[in-house]
Amino acid sequence: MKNIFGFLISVTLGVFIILALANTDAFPEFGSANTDNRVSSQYLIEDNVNDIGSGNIVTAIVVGYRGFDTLGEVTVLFISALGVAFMLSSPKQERLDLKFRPNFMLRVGSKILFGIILVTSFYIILHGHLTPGGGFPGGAIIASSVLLLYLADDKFRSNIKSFKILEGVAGSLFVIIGLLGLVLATYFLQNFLPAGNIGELLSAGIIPIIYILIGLKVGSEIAGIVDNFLTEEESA
Amino acid sequence: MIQYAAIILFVFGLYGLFTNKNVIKMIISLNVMEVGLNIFIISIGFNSDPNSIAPIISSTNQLSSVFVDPLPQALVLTAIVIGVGTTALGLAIAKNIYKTYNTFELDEMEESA
Amino acid sequence: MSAILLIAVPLLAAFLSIMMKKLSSYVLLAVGIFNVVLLLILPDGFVRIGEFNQPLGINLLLDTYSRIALLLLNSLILVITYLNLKSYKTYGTILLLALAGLNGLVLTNDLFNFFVFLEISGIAAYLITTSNKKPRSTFHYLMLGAVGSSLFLFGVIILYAMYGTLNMVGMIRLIQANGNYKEVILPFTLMFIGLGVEAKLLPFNSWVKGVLGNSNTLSGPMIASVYAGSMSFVLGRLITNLFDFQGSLLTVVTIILAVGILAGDLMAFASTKTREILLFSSVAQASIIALLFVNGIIIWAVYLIIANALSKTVMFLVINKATKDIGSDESQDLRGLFIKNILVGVTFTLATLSVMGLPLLVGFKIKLAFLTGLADANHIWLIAIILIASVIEGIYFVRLLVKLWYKGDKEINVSYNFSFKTVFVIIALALLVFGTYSTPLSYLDNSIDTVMEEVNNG
Amino acid sequence: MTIFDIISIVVGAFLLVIAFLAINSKKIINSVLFLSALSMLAVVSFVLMKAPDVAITEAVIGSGLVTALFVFTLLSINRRDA
Repeated sequence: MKNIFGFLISVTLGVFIILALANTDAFPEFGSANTDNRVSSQYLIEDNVNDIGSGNIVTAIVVGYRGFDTLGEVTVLFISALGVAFMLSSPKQERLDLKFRPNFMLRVGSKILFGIILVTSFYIILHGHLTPGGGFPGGAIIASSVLLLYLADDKFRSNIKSFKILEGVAGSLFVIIGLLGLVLATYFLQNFLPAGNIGELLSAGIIPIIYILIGLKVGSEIAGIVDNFLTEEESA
Repeated sequence: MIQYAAIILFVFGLYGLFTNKNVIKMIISLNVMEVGLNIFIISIGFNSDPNSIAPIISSTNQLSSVFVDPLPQALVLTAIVIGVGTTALGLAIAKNIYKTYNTFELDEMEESA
Repeated sequence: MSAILLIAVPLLAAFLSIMMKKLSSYVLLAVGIFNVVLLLILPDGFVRIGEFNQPLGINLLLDTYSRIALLLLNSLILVITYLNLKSYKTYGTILLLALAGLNGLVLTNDLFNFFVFLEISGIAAYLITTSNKKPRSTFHYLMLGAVGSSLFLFGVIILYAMYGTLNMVGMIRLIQANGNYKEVILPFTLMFIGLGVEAKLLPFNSWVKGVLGNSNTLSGPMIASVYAGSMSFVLGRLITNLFDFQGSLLTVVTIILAVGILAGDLMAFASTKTREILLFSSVAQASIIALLFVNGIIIWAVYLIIANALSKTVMFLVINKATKDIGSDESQDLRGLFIKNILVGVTFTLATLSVMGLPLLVGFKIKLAFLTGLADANHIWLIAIILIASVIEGIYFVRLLVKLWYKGDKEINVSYNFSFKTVFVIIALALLVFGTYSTPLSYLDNSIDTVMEEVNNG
Repeated sequence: MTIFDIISIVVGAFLLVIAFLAINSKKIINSVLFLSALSMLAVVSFVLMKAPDVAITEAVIGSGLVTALFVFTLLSINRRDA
């Protein structure tokens, strides 16, 4: 009974916010957001798009114009993975013996599926600046392929040391590319490679390189988190 | 309609966070709130006239066509992964809480100083 | 040599330090020194990131206001890390990220980037509080912090939908041009609540009691002085430039803050645990600082933040070290703490007196100045509330000092090593010197925050 | 009432119903499943609002990894009760 009452309170508060937004004429109606009086009108201008060279404008914004947000974003995931490892890990880790035993189909099927999922994730990362997708979903798909291996066989332990090093190297390479921008060109994270023409794989300067690094970093971090959740310290 | 649902989802997640006493339920309401917020961010960039398309330039759609606002999509990409970071941290702390207090209910945990 | 190095170098050090775990604390010291030196030679002005100017890309703004904030932050983190070098060796990477997050928070001029750095420094703070070994209070802090930053993001997105830009200077220009304050009340309240959680303002700071209540020599000073100081600086910049409260919102915010001052001091008065007394007094101070920013007294609020951060560092270090050695922080168990270490007692007393605002210490000069500032803006009842609060504050601090100085029944042996003592003496001397010879305080004035200048000549 | 409006009303209603169930269901495992259903509905609404990038990311992270983390936490808890 109390929950229904709570639901009504939140609905009334939500309706109050909706009405407050509705009668502020500066706030556009749902669906009538024209980009002319917004900053994104400049993202869609002909010469800006050619100057960045990335087909997918959202990727151009995420890594090109607002690359500093993405650096902050990668740091958030880095510190979460660090926190999870800090709290859950201990020197001697061994797999959680869950009541779930992978049957034969799962064990064989996952070996095949693992390759396919990995290839799709590389496809999504590499074409981040041409088609939807990019570093974040690509990295998450790599992590889900590692997760599949964990589910397929309950003694599997991925090599955590190599994930840590991959994560550290990819992160510091990202910052080093930024610093290169500062040293070679005049600003941090500036695009010092030629932008090329839109639609080609080798276009948009440092954006694909950064997205590959982000994909590897996100993949290794979430795989590390998955490993921390599926193991516990030696119960001996 | 989706924008109104998103705002109510956000407020409902907020409400769920304050009334639930179970640690995992609180993390779930936090996620509900963040899903609502993400849908709201995308909804302010949406352009409902039929020939507006996703902001990707390829051989088919050139620059002349009407585009949906690309900036909120860039923001939501970041907000989703921040949500995952906070949830993973919350769950790790929940496992620690379970190890020390052996229960998920906040009021059942004896107030150990 | 641009201001971006203040953020990029700690990040690079953090990413590299996970590969060599043992060196991370020493890397942190090197990066801290590098930041402080860099801060002394950096020019003022905007710093672009990725060759795009204001509305398209993200800019950092380094002016006297943020330079003072960064100097306070970096030097305090340097000192706290040096003092905790041996006992908290594994926290090097987390502290590096906290340093990068807080530097970014103070420097950035873009609202969404502000949200991202709010998350980074928030998560770093949750991990620092895990050193308290109390997962329940860390969880409470995590939940409230996540809710706070989501509310802040909700407010920022509504502002973006209305004005179409995420850049603070451009946003202020559009809000002034638009002129209709009724529209921005909802986003500003959401953003103020979101930041209120981190800045420990009263109705949203239920996490403070758990986190600081059982803090240690690392998490106590870090949360109570470094995070509180940076949050107050950042909240101040937003209040004076973006929010500049008017009409009904102004009265509501003033009432919340006034209640926060009184309630904070009353709760400190009522509690017997020394750490609780300190944390409630910093809650009251945070509300006073926010109140000063709301009334436009910027420079004295800045000095109050600095004086508070320094004296709270001393007080929390003294009490937390004593609690670690004795085991409980009840004021009864700490009786006669200062009998064997007179020097530490003297510096603790000076810091407490400065927070109370007694003459001969810098706290008095600041309190006198901001009370006259409030009087000019004839907020008489605000002055009354602050005076009542300082009377209550005087009572519970003196009661605490009496307990700590005079011998109790038990014999207490708490030792402070040499580096602790040097830090205490330096801070106490600074409080004394600036208290008596206070002309350098008048060199700066409200013009140190140049965001409004950028808006006008934009 | 174009097709789009009908679909968006249906999706909006579903969102609210599943959020209500996710928060108020008795057993935790049910609310985790409802949360994953909520992420899938969010993916549908992102696709409706022409945001393909975000839809892919939310699909992989929202219903994929976040649900997996919740389930692992609950599994490690049940094992200890038994």
